[in-house]
Amino acid sequence: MAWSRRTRRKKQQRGFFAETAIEEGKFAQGFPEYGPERMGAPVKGFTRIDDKPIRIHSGIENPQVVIVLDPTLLEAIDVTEGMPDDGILIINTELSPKEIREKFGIKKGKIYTVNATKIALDTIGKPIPNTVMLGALIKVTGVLDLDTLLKNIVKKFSRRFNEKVVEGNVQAIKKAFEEVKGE
Amino acid sequence: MANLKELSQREVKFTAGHRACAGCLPAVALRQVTLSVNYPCVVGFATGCMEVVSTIFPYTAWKVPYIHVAFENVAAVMSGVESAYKALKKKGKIDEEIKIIAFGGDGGTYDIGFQALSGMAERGHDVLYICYNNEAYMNTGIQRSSATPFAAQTSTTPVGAVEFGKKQFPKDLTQIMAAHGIPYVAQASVHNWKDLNMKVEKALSIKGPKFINILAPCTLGWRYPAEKGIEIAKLAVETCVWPLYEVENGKYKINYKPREKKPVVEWLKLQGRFSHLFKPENQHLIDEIQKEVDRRWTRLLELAGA
Amino acid sequence: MKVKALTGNEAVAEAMRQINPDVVAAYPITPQTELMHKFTEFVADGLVDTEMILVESEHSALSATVGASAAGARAMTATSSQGLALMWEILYIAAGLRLPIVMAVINRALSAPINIHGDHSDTMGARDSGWIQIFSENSQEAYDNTIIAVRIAEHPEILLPVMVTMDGFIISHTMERVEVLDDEVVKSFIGEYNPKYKLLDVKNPVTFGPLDLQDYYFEHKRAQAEAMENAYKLIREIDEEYYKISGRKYAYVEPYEIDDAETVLISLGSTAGTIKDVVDELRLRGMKVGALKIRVYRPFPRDEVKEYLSNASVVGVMDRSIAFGSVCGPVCLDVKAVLQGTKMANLPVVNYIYGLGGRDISPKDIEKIFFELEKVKITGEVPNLPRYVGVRGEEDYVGEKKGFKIKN
Amino acid sequence: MSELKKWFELPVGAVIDEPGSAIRYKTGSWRTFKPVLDKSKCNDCLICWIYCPDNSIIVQDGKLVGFDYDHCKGCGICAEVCPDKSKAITMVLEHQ
Repeated sequence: MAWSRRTRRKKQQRGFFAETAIEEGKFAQGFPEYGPERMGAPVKGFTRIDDKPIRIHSGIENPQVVIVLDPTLLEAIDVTEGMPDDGILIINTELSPKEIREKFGIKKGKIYTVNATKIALDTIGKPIPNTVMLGALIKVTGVLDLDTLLKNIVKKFSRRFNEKVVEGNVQAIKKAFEEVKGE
Repeated sequence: MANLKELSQREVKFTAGHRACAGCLPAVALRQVTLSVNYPCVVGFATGCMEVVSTIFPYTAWKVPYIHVAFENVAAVMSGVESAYKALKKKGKIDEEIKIIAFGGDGGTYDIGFQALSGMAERGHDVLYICYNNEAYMNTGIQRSSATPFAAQTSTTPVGAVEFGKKQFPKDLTQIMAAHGIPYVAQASVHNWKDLNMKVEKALSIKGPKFINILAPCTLGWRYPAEKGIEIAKLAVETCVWPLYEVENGKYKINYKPREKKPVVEWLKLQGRFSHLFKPENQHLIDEIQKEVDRRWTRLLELAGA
Repeated sequence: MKVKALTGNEAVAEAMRQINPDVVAAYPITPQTELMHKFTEFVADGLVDTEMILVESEHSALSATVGASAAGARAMTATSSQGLALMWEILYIAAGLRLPIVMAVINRALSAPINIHGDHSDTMGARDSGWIQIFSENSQEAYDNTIIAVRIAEHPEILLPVMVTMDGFIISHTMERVEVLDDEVVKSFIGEYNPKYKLLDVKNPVTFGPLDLQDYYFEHKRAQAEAMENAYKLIREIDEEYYKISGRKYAYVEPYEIDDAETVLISLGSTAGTIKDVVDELRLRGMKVGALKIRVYRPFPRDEVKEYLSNASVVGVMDRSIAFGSVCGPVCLDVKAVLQGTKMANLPVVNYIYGLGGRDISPKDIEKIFFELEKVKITGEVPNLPRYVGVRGEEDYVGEKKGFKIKN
Repeated sequence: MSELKKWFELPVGAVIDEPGSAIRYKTGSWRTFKPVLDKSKCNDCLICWIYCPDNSIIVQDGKLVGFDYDHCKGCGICAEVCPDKSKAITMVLEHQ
């Protein structure tokens, strides 16, 4: 499950992870939580991945992995709600996992952090951490193959963006893959 | 432009055996329009008098392809027919040149069908839309429409102890259609077959959405003897209640300017729906009508730069 | 065959690209919008030959589709909720004129209050309008059903419009694995459309949509009823043909673990998948439960429903809409009607109204339903009114423990 | 009038596949007055023809030859619009 703020491009929030999983031959579901809220509102996106067909079509109440794209959300929302004790929390922040745990009094799960916004600024030139976080997610969970994801990003982004933006995104994901830190 | 001899030799598209009232001028309008269409065509109808009387199963007065779907949507239906025509032509499944024509009464055009008509015009479909305007909902029993004249009696604007008939002047739909900026808009009358024939022929020679508003008196609703309809239609034009004009690519042209503009009372007095106006206490209503007719006519002269 | 990651909306748009309809008319409404975004991209890229009509209302969307279809073109549209409600008048006309239009309906709740999320109120309101209705459990089915629907609609002995539905957001906006057929395979499966009567056949003029009086209307409606009967007979054959090109087998209903099931839960759409997971879970715990998914809702699969319930001891029917003032929800009414007069007439049937306005239905909710049905089986006490699942305050009402008063 | 058909004998979707079949429906019985032509006064201007709602003025090769009494409803427009100088059409009571 991913927490973020609503942007104009709803698609990216659910898209690439589930899409890449499917292209790797897995079964996956990616779906956002929809509301009438406009840009800036906190919003959730969900992904399920499995080796066998996924038949369930209800919301995710007990996410094994929670990603937080905007650290300011931690102040307002208990992002670990429903997460099992051995769940994984990946946060876009300049703080370390230890600092986050102390600052927000998080009791459960394993925390990982990566400064995705900075990476995005350095590589893409814009503070959009969405795709960057995928690098961290892959590293931490090992669910998907990094190369497949990158190939998919290049394929999809090339339609809409110029080469520089595409390459920036690829670099960003690689960087996040390398830089994500655990406890 | 064809003369009557030529027209009389054309194939009839709209036959006898329809069940319109004796002396029905909307039926005359349909005959005149369809005789002017010298192409293969598909016609669509909004629900209304002419739809009902011309296609009572298992009989149809139509010798050309015809469709009726509902009251408010003939413009949308014919948008679909026109798009199908384009698609099938592109695929080489059709090679003839086919004209798409939509018909609606004033209820189906001015009122309930207005949104669909406006949409069709805005999207630029190559359709000729013809409104046969008999100034009320005649099919359902003479209720007022937004085309009904001021002070006219209808079933829903009866004259009573405190009411004098319809309280509003009619919506000027021809002007509204002109404001859509479509290539051709015109007003015609069933009494002037030559003018009407010219307008239909011209409209069909132009690509894109076209709108012609034809005044077609109704013996039942306007309450006059069946044989008098043509004279009444003519008087509507002579009094400038219903000017004949065209707007071609935004340019206004008045097709007929009466040498001597007749007072509106001459038109009113022949129709039972206005009979209450001739009580002395209602003279002011006639004056109001005259004033509005004059205002609209002056405005039209300005638009036409005449 | 290719595997793609597609949302339900994208899957139907993909099917429409392969169908390559002559005319598509549409008006935006959430959650149908993304379907048309995707399809208009295909138009913009020249990947389809379609004449796209971007109309000014859903009423005109269906009207234009009717016009195009009567003209002799293959015509499609898509809508949701209020849009379908606005089409209501033309739904009956499309069916009465026997025009083989295929329309995607992205199920969404009806106002008031306004709500953009998934439930079946919209489609259920149109259930007796003369359209064939096929419900899709997931994106794959939405894709497959759309292609199959073209063949069903255009079958000369059927000639009826078809709605292919999927649950708004739950399917329409969920990206899933979809196996997409090759373009050529779809093309040859659907074939060319060449109706007997078409407006644009100016050499053989016909009149569509005449006025019927007391002497003919009834005969025409009787013929229309027969077309629905034909659909009930023939959909099977078309599904079978589709199986041959796709390897995916579809039927009017889909039974799940039903052979020895004493408790059977009936549902439509996306919930059917969640129920399957719960059935597996409960079976592990030794409960004899099963499920029945209704895929073709109109014509109602009366024989199949009867057949699959013949061994059941208790039945639950899930309705994602309310039939106000009726004795139960629409699906439950149909199920009860087919049991009536058979030896199963006394089979306990409990109606569950759930998920209105997109309210999530979780495996836990479904478990609870199965447990309640077990209780009904044992006690024989059958609630005669619908049970409302997941509504706050409902426990108080059912238990009548606390005095409650409706505030007005 | 044709015999009423059974439901399975009708064309699909209530279409009418016989164009102009209304011609078989006779509206002539609606008449109270009927038009009568004095051909000696008629100059074939065809004004009556263009204003007839029921397509009931029979014209052959540009000449007015009579009325289609099977369909003429007797509205009297033809007599009314017949130019003053000719007045070739008059309306008379149907059974006189």
